[in-house]
Amino acid sequence: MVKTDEEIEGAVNPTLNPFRLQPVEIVGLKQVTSDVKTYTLRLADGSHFRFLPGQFNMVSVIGIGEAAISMSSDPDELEAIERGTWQHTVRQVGNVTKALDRLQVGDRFFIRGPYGNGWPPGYPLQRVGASRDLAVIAGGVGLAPLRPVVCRRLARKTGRLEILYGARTPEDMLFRDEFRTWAQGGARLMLTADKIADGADWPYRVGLVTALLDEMEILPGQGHIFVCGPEVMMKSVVRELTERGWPPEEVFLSLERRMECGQKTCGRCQVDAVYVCQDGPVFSYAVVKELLGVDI
Amino acid sequence: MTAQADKLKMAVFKFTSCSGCQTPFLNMETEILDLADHVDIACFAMASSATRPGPYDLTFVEGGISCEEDVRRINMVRQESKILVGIGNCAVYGGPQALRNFMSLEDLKRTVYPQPDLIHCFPTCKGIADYVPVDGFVNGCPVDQGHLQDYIVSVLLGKSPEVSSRSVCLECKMKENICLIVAEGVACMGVVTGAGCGALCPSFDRGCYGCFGPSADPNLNSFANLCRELGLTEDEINRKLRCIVNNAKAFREEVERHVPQPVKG
Amino acid sequence: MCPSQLKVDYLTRVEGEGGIELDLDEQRRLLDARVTIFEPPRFFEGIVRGRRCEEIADIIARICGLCPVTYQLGTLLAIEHILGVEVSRQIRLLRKVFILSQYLGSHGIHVFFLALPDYLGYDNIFEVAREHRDLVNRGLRLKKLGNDITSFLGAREVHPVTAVIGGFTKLPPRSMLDDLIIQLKARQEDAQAALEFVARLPRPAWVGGRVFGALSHPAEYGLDEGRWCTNDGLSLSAEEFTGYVEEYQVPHSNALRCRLKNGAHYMVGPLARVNLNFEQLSAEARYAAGRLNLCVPDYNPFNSIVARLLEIVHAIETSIKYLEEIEVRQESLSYDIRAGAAASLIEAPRGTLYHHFRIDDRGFVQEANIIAPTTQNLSRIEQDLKELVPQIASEQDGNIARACEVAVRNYDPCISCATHCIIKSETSGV
Amino acid sequence: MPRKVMQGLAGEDAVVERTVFNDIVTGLQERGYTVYGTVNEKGAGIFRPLGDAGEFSLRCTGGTMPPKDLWYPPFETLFTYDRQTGEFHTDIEETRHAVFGIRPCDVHALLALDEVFLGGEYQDPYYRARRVDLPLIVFNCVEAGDTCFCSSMGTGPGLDHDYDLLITDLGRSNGEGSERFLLEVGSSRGGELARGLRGEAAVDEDYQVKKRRLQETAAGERITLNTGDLPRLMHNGHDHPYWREVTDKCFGCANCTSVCPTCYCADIFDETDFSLRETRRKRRWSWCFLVEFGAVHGGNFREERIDRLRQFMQHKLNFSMGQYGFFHCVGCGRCIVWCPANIDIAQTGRVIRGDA
Ligand SMILES: Cc1cc2nc3c(=O)[nH]c(=O)nc-3n(C[C@H](O)[C@H](O)[C@H](O)COP(=O)(O)OP(=O)(O)OC[C@H]3O[C@@H](n4cnc5c(N)ncnc54)[C@H](O)[C@@H]3O)c2cc1C
Ligand code: SF4
Ligand code: SF4
Ligand code: SF4
Repeated sequence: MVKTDEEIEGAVNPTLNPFRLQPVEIVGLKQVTSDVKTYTLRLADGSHFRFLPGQFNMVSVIGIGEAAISMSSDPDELEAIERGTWQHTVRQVGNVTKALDRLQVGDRFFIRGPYGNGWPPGYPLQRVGASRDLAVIAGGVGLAPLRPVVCRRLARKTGRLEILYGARTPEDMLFRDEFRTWAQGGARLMLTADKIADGADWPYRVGLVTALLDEMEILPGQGHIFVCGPEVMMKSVVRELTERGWPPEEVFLSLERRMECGQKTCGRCQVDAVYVCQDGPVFSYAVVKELLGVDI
Repeated sequence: MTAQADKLKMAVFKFTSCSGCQTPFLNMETEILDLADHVDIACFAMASSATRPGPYDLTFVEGGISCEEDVRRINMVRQESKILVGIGNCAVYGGPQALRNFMSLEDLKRTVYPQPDLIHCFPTCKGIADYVPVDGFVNGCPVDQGHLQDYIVSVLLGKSPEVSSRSVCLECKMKENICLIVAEGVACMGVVTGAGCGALCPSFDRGCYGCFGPSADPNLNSFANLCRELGLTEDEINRKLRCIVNNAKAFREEVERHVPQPVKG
Repeated sequence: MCPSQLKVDYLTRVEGEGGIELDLDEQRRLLDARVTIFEPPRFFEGIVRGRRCEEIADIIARICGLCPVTYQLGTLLAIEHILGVEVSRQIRLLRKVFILSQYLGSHGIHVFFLALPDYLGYDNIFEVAREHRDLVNRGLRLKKLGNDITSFLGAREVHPVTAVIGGFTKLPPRSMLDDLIIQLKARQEDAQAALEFVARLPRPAWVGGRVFGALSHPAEYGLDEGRWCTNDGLSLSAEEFTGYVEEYQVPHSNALRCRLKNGAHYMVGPLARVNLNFEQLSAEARYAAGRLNLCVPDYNPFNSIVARLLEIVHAIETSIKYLEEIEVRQESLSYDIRAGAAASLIEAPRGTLYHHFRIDDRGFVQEANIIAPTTQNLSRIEQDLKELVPQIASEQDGNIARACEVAVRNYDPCISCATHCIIKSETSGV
Repeated sequence: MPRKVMQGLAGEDAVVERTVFNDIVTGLQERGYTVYGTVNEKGAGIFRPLGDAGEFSLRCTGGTMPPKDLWYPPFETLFTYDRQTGEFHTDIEETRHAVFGIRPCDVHALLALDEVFLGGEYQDPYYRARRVDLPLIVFNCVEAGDTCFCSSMGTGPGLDHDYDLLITDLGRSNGEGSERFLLEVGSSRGGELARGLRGEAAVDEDYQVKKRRLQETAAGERITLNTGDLPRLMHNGHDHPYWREVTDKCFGCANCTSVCPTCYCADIFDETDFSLRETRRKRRWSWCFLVEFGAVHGGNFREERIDRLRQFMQHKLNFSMGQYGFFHCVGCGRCIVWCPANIDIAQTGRVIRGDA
């Protein structure tokens, strides 16, 4: 714990300021739902931006502030690598996200990152459970950080992939135009909406995402489950998964907390002894259920 | 001043108040000329004879609502304003004159006027949010000039202005003042008062008297107990909570817990 | 009902909410002129009843956001009279500096923001700044100086927090007074230059009221000590004030007004003070007046703006003198509560301000009476309108209205002050 | 025992008199440091820049506010952005502060912050710039303050590492004679400072006296907290009814966290000037007691005051152990002194662990 001056000096590369921002340019924009947009981005200096599925950036609109936003595209997609692009899918809820909403193709903003551990924690995706089955369970905008996983799995075609996705209404679902491709690629897609308009054409379920759990074919012991969504939703999901015999070590959750630095120094995202920004945002349920201050 | 499309069209209106919260606009000294670069002051009766009609992008309202005419005007102002911001104790809570809310209007009229029957006003003075929807507030009695500037800058940039739950205590600590409660046994209201003034009173050796209103989650029950421990009578505690800012919910409710409510019309 | 009515619905560049109504007949002869006040009453005299005498200065300060210092000090002076508190010389001097800082701030606002645009034909200070940036900067600096001193002694410009019975909660160290002196000296030139500019501005020639009232003191320019004198021979102590000055109501308006019991409508404020106390102005101010050929008594209310600048010059010089004298010894404030009643008079920027309180033996206020300067000026203002309008009756309505507004503004009326107890007037429907 | 009296030390441990304090302060100032020390204001110690050591007050223990702002200021600018040109400007200034009279608990607090800002994957260059050149002249505590419990937390009253110079008041020999202080040199920088000072070479007995005085101080601490197994016990006691009892008194004013030498939480925010020419990204202290601290869009993870109060105390007495391997409470007692509601973290710890 004790550091000499020399150690402090030696440990730091003074040219690397972790608060330094990188300018990015919007090369593509897509309205996903009425209040969600996907931004296709490129670093303004042309260099390649590397990240892991499940990681996030601190996105800056200067004068407004910063917000934590996950990468929503597949980091290994060849075309994107060639062009040096990646995507963020953002729901407008507040200052920064609304400021992003005002931007157009060709506009610039800033990022720093990537931050966090990714799915599942500590491992590149292809190494863990590559041959095992995977179920992803998402609520609302929580599908954004899971999309890289879905794309990755479909490209690798290893093991079964089940997607359980719920949103408030069918119109609030992200990536609806990709569902067909996902299904054709071999994913089993199970959808549910909390409520639907009278007389709407909705061949799927109505109700909470937990209602889909009975339809799952992947069984405990056969693979992993990745969950992302509002905390209450994750809470009921893991409760039911546990009842169905899923071991806590095989279920991974992406937690949301307030973040200001992403570097374990601002203290905002601490829960119990972990920092969600760096030790997470992805944790196994085995870890989460022991944490004081998380109601899951 | 001439209107310009890219400028923020701003207005300032006064209701029942002392003008102390408009004065900071005039006290912006050189900044006020900066202000004129981005902001088109379309209506500010105290500063300019040229008043142009709404709609306004940003309207600051000083003063509480205490009569029919106030109600008519605040509705009109609301209609004409995209963003309506109440500034100061009067607009937020009703101001010092809201002390009358806890008294009998008839008694007051008789006390002050030879012909009480000629007076027409409400028995209460209340904040503007009791009458119209409000987009934001700036606290203080008076408001701090810097907060008004921040508000304008935030609106110009397109973000919601900061709302902090800091207490006056934190401003004291940042100034390294010695705590009056701990060191001198003064029943300072800083612990239940929202920050914003820069801990003025404690910096000048007197206990905070709460002019920025209650903090975000004030523990008034504990404050009343603290006062009791420091030897204050119930009446003294009540007068503390019913002074400059008297009609804020948290202060009002704490007093109501202590005393049987006087009957009021 | 009168055949035609000319109205200024909402007076601008004054403090508070008021208007003007002129009734004219077919020949455009003026039948009546009224200053209407639609600010609702705030009952300050009522709401301080039942409160401890220590608490009320903070509440009463909230009568006016432009001159809270004089309200606070006026209250404290009256309470100190009741309790028999003798304040030390250093406190008396600091208080005078405190009051003078309010003059700088309040006059600064009135001269530059409210009045000057009239004399230059603009609507507001921003337009003035385009042509006369230098002058406006001088004005802003003078006002800032006033604000800085107020907040230096009182912690903030509006509703300061340090003035208490017997003195201040905390006294500044001597070294900081020296800093203030430096700041004051640095602004002397601005004050002189602004005075010069304004004194040379064309102003309407006009003879207004001939009765003036102000606190006067043989040894100093009346601020918070002395007797209230008029140029027609009254010389009153604070206690005697209400024996000779009466508040009354007029049929056409419900607002309280004041007049001398002999029936005279009188004027208070800077012009009144300069007229009555010219000899006590600082040497610089008197010298400047001579250089600029200003003579007293001056009956033209349009010259009030010059009187304000003379007071600004005076305030700076006098503050320097007082600050140099103060030694700063920490003193403890202690007093005993006792029952009684007393009045005080203080010269607010806008004129004489009267306070009267009665407290019981536990220090609770039983009775309060406050007469604000604007209350006293109101009938004089209406009188001016009545004399002014016939002379310009042939002009277009807009010009008449504008001229009336300027005439009202000469008095720097402070409607919030007036309405701490003024009754809402009935605006007649047309 | 024979002693070697020296006109000028060569940079070794020695016994000195109070007069050398001034030489040390001057020595630091001559080397370009701004020297901070506790000055007595209204009976409480406040770290202020010292003109000379005469202003320094030995009597106050830790000081009202910790000297934390010297390495972690309450406000700082991370960078400035010119809104017209789109250029960034970062100004990281290496400060040259020295602390004269910092206490062992505060040194431990500094080491805790080192771990936060420099010990992880990201190194904070702003902190580092203030930390690299920071001479610490430490005073061991020979008198416990009313609310000190450093010996419980293992952070005092004596220090045996991370000082440049360490000074222990040895008292007057046999209650008579002049005051004597043991001056220990802990670094080459400290050696430099000690060189040339007047003093006598330290002998065994001096170290014995020091040891005894520190033991007496530790024994004199009125507050104690058994830290054995504390994190686990705190974990288990998360729903203890005592939390409610304390919360009912707590104002949520954050005085406790604002005087804590190890609290490091922050806001990062943008500030734009009135003319809209520049935006400064700033960092400022924040505290888990603020209502908005745990608020995100649509909710607050610490909605209730009890959650916020628990976060503070759990962080100090439990979570920090999991995060960094040691307690972030260094037992300085400041939060106890300055809590207007008389809330006592050590007392809470004792109750939750079952000792009280
Ligand atoms: C690891 C992580 C990944 C995320 N990924 C996405 C994503 O891919 N798409 C998406 O739309 N949203 C995502 N969010 C949520 C997103 O960060 C918030 O909606 C966003 O911060 C709101 O910022 P704002 O300025 O628009 O809102 P405001 O409410 O104006 O925010 C004000 C401040 O509150 C903070 N804040 C508010 N809500 C949150 C929050 N939920 N999390 C952290 N800080 C918050 C911000 O730091 C901001 O400074 C993610 C959050 C986290 C923690
Ligand atoms: S100082 Fe005391 S009252 Fe204030 S937040 Fe801390 S524990 Fe609560
Ligand atoms: S928690 Fe309290 S006693 Fe512990 S280090 Fe912080 S301020 Fe000191
Ligand atoms: S979480 Fe609370 S106790 Fe911990 S460092 Fe942050 S502010 Fe201090």
